[in-house]
Amino acid sequence: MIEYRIHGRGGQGSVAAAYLLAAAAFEAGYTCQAFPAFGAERRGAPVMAFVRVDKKPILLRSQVRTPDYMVVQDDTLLIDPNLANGLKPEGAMLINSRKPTEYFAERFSQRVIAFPATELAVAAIGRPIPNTALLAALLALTETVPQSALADALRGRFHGAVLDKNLALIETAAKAVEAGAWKEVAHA
Amino acid sequence: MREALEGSQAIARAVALTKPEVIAAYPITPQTHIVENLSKLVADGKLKAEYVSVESEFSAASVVLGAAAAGARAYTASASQGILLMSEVMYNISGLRVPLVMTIANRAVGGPINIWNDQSDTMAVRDAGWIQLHCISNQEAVDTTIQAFRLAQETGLPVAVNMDGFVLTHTMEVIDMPSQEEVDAFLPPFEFADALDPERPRSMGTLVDPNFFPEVRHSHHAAMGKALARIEEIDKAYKKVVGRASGGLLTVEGDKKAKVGILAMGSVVGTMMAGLEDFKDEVGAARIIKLRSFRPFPAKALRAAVKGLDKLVVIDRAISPGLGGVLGTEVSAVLSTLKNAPKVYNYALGLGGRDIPETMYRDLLTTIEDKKAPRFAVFDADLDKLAPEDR
Amino acid sequence: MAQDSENSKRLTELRMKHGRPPASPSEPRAERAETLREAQPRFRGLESGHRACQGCGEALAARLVTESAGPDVMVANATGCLEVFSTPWPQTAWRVPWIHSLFENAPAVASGMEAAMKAKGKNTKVLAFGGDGGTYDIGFQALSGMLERHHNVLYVTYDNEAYMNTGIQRSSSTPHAATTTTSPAGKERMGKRHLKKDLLSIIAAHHIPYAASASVAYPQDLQRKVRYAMGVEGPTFLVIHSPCPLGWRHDSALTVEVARRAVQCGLFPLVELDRGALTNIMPIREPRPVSDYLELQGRFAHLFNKNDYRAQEELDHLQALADHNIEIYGLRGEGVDPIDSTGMSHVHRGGPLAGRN
Amino acid sequence: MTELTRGTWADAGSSLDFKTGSWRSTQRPVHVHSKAPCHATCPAGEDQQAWFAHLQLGHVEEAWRSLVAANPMPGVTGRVCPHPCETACNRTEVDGALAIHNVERWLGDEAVAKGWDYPVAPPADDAPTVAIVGAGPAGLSAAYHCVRLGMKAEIFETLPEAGGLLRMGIPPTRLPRNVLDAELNRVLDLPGITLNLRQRLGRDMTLEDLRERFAAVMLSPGCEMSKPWSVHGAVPPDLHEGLHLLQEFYDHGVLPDAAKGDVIVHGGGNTAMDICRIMMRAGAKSVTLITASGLPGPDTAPDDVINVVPRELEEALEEGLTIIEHATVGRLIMKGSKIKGVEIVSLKKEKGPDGRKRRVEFTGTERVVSVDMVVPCVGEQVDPEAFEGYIDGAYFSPDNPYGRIADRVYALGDARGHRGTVAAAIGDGRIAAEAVAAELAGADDPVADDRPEMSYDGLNTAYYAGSSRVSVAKLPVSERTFEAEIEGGISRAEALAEAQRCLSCGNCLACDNCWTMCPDNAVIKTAELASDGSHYVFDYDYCKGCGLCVQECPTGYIQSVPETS
Repeated sequence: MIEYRIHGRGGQGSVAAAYLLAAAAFEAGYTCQAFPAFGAERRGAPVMAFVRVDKKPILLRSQVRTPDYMVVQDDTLLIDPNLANGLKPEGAMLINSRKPTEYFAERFSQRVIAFPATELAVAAIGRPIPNTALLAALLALTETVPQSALADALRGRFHGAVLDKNLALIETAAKAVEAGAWKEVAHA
Repeated sequence: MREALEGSQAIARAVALTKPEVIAAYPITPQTHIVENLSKLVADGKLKAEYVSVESEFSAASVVLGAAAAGARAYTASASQGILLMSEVMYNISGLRVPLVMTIANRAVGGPINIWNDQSDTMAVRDAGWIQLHCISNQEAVDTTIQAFRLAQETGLPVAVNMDGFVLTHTMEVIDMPSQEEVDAFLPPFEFADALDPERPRSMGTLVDPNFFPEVRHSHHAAMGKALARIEEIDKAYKKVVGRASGGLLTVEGDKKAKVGILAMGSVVGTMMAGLEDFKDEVGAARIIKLRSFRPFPAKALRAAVKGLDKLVVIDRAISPGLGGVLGTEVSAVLSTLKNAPKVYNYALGLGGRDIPETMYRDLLTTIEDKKAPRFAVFDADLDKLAPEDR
Repeated sequence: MAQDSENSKRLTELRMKHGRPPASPSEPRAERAETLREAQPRFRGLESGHRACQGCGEALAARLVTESAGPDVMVANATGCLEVFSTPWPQTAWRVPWIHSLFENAPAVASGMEAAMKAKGKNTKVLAFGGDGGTYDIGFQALSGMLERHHNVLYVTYDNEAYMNTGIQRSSSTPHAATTTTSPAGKERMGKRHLKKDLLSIIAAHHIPYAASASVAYPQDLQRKVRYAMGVEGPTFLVIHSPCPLGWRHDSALTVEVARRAVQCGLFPLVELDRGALTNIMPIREPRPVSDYLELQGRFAHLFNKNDYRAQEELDHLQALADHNIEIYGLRGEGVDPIDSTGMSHVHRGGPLAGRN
Repeated sequence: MTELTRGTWADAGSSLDFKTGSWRSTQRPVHVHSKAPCHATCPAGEDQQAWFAHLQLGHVEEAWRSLVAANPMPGVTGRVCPHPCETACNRTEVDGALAIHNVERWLGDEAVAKGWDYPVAPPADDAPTVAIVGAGPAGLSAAYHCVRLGMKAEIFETLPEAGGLLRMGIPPTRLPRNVLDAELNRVLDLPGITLNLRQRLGRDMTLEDLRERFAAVMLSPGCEMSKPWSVHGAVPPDLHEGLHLLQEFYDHGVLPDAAKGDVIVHGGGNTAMDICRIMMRAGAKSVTLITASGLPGPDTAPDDVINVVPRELEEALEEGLTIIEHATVGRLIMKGSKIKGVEIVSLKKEKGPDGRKRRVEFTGTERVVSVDMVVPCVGEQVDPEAFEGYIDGAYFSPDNPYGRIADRVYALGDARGHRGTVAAAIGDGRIAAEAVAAELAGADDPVADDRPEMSYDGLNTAYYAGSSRVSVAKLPVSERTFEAEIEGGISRAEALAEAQRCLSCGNCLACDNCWTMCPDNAVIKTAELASDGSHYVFDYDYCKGCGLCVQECPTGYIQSVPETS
């Protein structure tokens, strides 16, 4: 089972990202589970969402405490020193940031990649919503779930121009990272 | 067809498959996604039903009461405070023997206000005379919802389908949605023999005096007793058509020969089963009793299920302050007639949405190894957070 | 069109089944009735044998309403005297499909019934009944919701101005200065301190198609309003002044007389509002002093204590309230009018047609 | 044991199993057909309320048939009757009494005009025959009712024409002779009635003959003889007594010369009123009526009011008659055999020590007026000749309401004394005929109708629309003659409209109030089964005795009575 934890701020689409990731995994033939850390938070507040991907039915219902992967949609969240608590030692973290990877790498023993998803999103869809770009990058890095599954998941959620722009965005984003770089981190 | 769906969305689609004629609901977290999805289905013309946007849960329950009494298949959903606001009507619905279905997206009851999952709401209406079924997954919730409609009309009793708020309602997972053809084959059109009808103008909800009230209550109780068999039969019938059952009254999972058992309702059962997988080597495998039917309470089946157990942990997601866990107390009462009844440890977990990690399996089993283990505790409460005089 | 003829066929069948006279000469007559009761030339919505007190205004009003509305209706009834006296199990006095659920939810239950009829494509009209307690007070929210959602329901409130079922406690409909068991007169109080809630104005503010007040003293007017409301698609509301001999403390024979005086003095104006706008009133030919109305009732007896200066004050206050009603609704008649508060009572040999359609 | 229903529903109308009539502890409503005041006071025994009920439904002929069940001559009584029915009418308190006599008159005229048949069958050939002495209103009524009751009647009349007082005592201005003849002849034409004119009892046959020849004998000779009049024993030699003066005038159209001067009429009945008006019209200088009674007014006790048809009094006053009330003639002032003046003295009827009223003259109130003529009109009496053994004093004095004075012998009408109206005579005829029928059948005497009268307080007037009494045209004083009828008629529309004003006192109006307002649905509407003539029956199984129907019955027909058990 692979466990993911997505951090973001209300309005950035963290829950949507979790659902998309789960849906992509489902498209790729996995079982999946995605849910938010349910809160009463409003737009702008820190939020979390969780994803589990496995080949057999997922029984566990707790929050993801020891993720294999973390996605941080907003680098300002890293002001919280405990944000990455529980990330497996062999785990990896994808951070949405214009800063270079090096800027974060020294703070964590796990692997970290900084990725300017917001810029890509603004360029592609005209809105600063980084979630699909981050997912594409994550999938490219892990290669557990193919990009086509994410595209299918997107097709289940969006249509028209929004879909087209997002499809273009994930293609760009996937190419912007090193494919299979985190392949060995975890297996479903 | 297998799909990755959010629980609420799946429930809305399952409800739509039953072709309800009247839906009435008042929004409350975490039930909202269900009714939003249903509203959308109606708005999109995918569901031909009267969707009544009421001004309170009280009216939601009243509307579905009226609708079912008038002969329509009716559905509502609520949670928490909404259930308590409905409670007066809930007693009425069952007392009038009006068949309808409600989803309870289980949530704690304030105050203090808390929007997260536990089962205090459904426990607060345990005596309301409804059939109350619990689901451990969204798949079970979908299947149980569809079964509930048939159960309601065959027993003449209202059915509440419980699913943990957020933990199930807001969770996307893979669900095998039955097809319309399957549901049509399983579920006959709604029929309520006692419905209001100008052709045969009966009066429902008459004043019953002490001369008859005990008989009325007895008959209600007896109907609940008879419903036990119906719950199992309908689960089997569903399996026959759809190929999947939801666990009848209760099912026994894990190590069926184990001397230690864990009994629970709802999604926590899944976590316990995951814990079993992960920690069986460490603390041993337990027998896990997944209780699906809380009302009617399957006493006989439960006595059979605990046979051979020395110890039984009953996980409660609600407490009755001043007594202990609700489910635990009931289980103890039911097992008290057994000669070699297991020792019951009743632990409340995850009140107000506190996350229940899979390590809890280990912690529970470890705790009861101690002879001095408490028979009841709010297990995951950190008493250090309390002032000494409040511990 | 096919639907229409289906419905009218069904209505005819129902009428025949329930012994109601045909609506027009072209309709067939009911089959021969077996008993005199069955042969009555009106629909009996509320049958004999109910347990209402002698001279119950509410029983009379409910009988008149169901007579005019039935038989193709179904009723949701709030808890209250009406429900208790009509349906002590295993008996019921109703001859219309009827359901009682709770005190405060009749409008919501009716909403559900109406939604069911809509879903099933049936034309059966849904009625909801409540007393003033169930309507002005505890069921008010549900009522407002029902009106706002525009359900095709006729809501009838039988206003006897207190919680009679539980033993005459004051409600928000209890008139100013009336004694009840929870607004007794005493050294410090002259009965209820507050005013009767102007429910009709609140109802009118929902801009529903039709809202009206009626009185058991004017059965023809009452039944006309019921028939009118029955013909309206959408929510309609009727408040019926229904004296309670027990609670108002008047002779059981005086129920209609008391109600008549309430109208004729202006304390209970009979008005009709379409979409919130006043469209009709029953003019008062010669307004009577409120004391004519009050003196018949024990609940106002303390207002006739000559040794209490407050008594005259309260009488004057009630007179001012009546005068206010007369002014704001323009109730004062302009001479003789066959449908004013005097003319509406008039009978002639062979009777009014009350109750026949 | 009832089988418990799931959800405890109950079947429609099952409350009928619960008989709430057992709650009725003290009072129950009943239908009480009280007498309407008009009916109660009608000397002829008409039930005006009953025939107005027919008119309210537009059933004119039925109304007439109902009327003539008591009074065969409504055209006559509608003109001559002082209509105590209108005085008693409860509508007086609302907006004026019903114009009963006008409608009655219209009905009578309508029947003549339309030729409606009286509701009688020809008597059998062997039916008993009753001898009737006198063809005045009493005799005619008796004959009619004999036929109505299956008997035959043979009338013996002294005069060459039938009609009696109607012809001889009532001026044509009040009762046109064509109207009288039309109605009277219709009665006389009925099969079974034989009229013998110019037959005088005592001259042409004896009472004993009649008793022998006929099944029964009815004596209605009227009062032909003026009562003796004098003032303390003094009688003017050229005395003209009122009734004969009238008859002279009707027969020959002349009055004595003295009638051109100042005339005093002494008396207080309709005859006095008629002679006053005729003399005024004939050119008297002045006519003054001296009467011991009072004029109608708020301070006048009912039994003190002058006993004349109210409208006649009204018309007489219009025409200029002077009336001195509460007075009598105390002394005649003569110059030789001519009367020159009278002394008038005030008096009052006071209750004496024995409880009976007597006249008390007040000394010191005397005043003298000069006159040319004094006409006494103090009443008439029976000519006792031919009735020897049957009469003691001025009148027949039967000791029973039927007028029976001997075995199969009855006395009717004016001959029974000062009860004095045509309607009373007609009533006597009916009652006597019924008594004869019973007597001949060997049955008990008919039982008198002793139902109570419905008072105004017993009505609920909220249910009656206001509507003023029909106004009837009257001949202006200047146009009045000896012949032309003074009071005009009313139209069909007016008659029917007036009928709508009837309050139906004491009888069911079929208004549906009880049926509409019973909270317990315990009033059943059924014209067929309501044997009391109403349209409703009480279902005492469910009536709780609240009294609402009693209160809201407009006519007082529903009353509350104590529970018997």
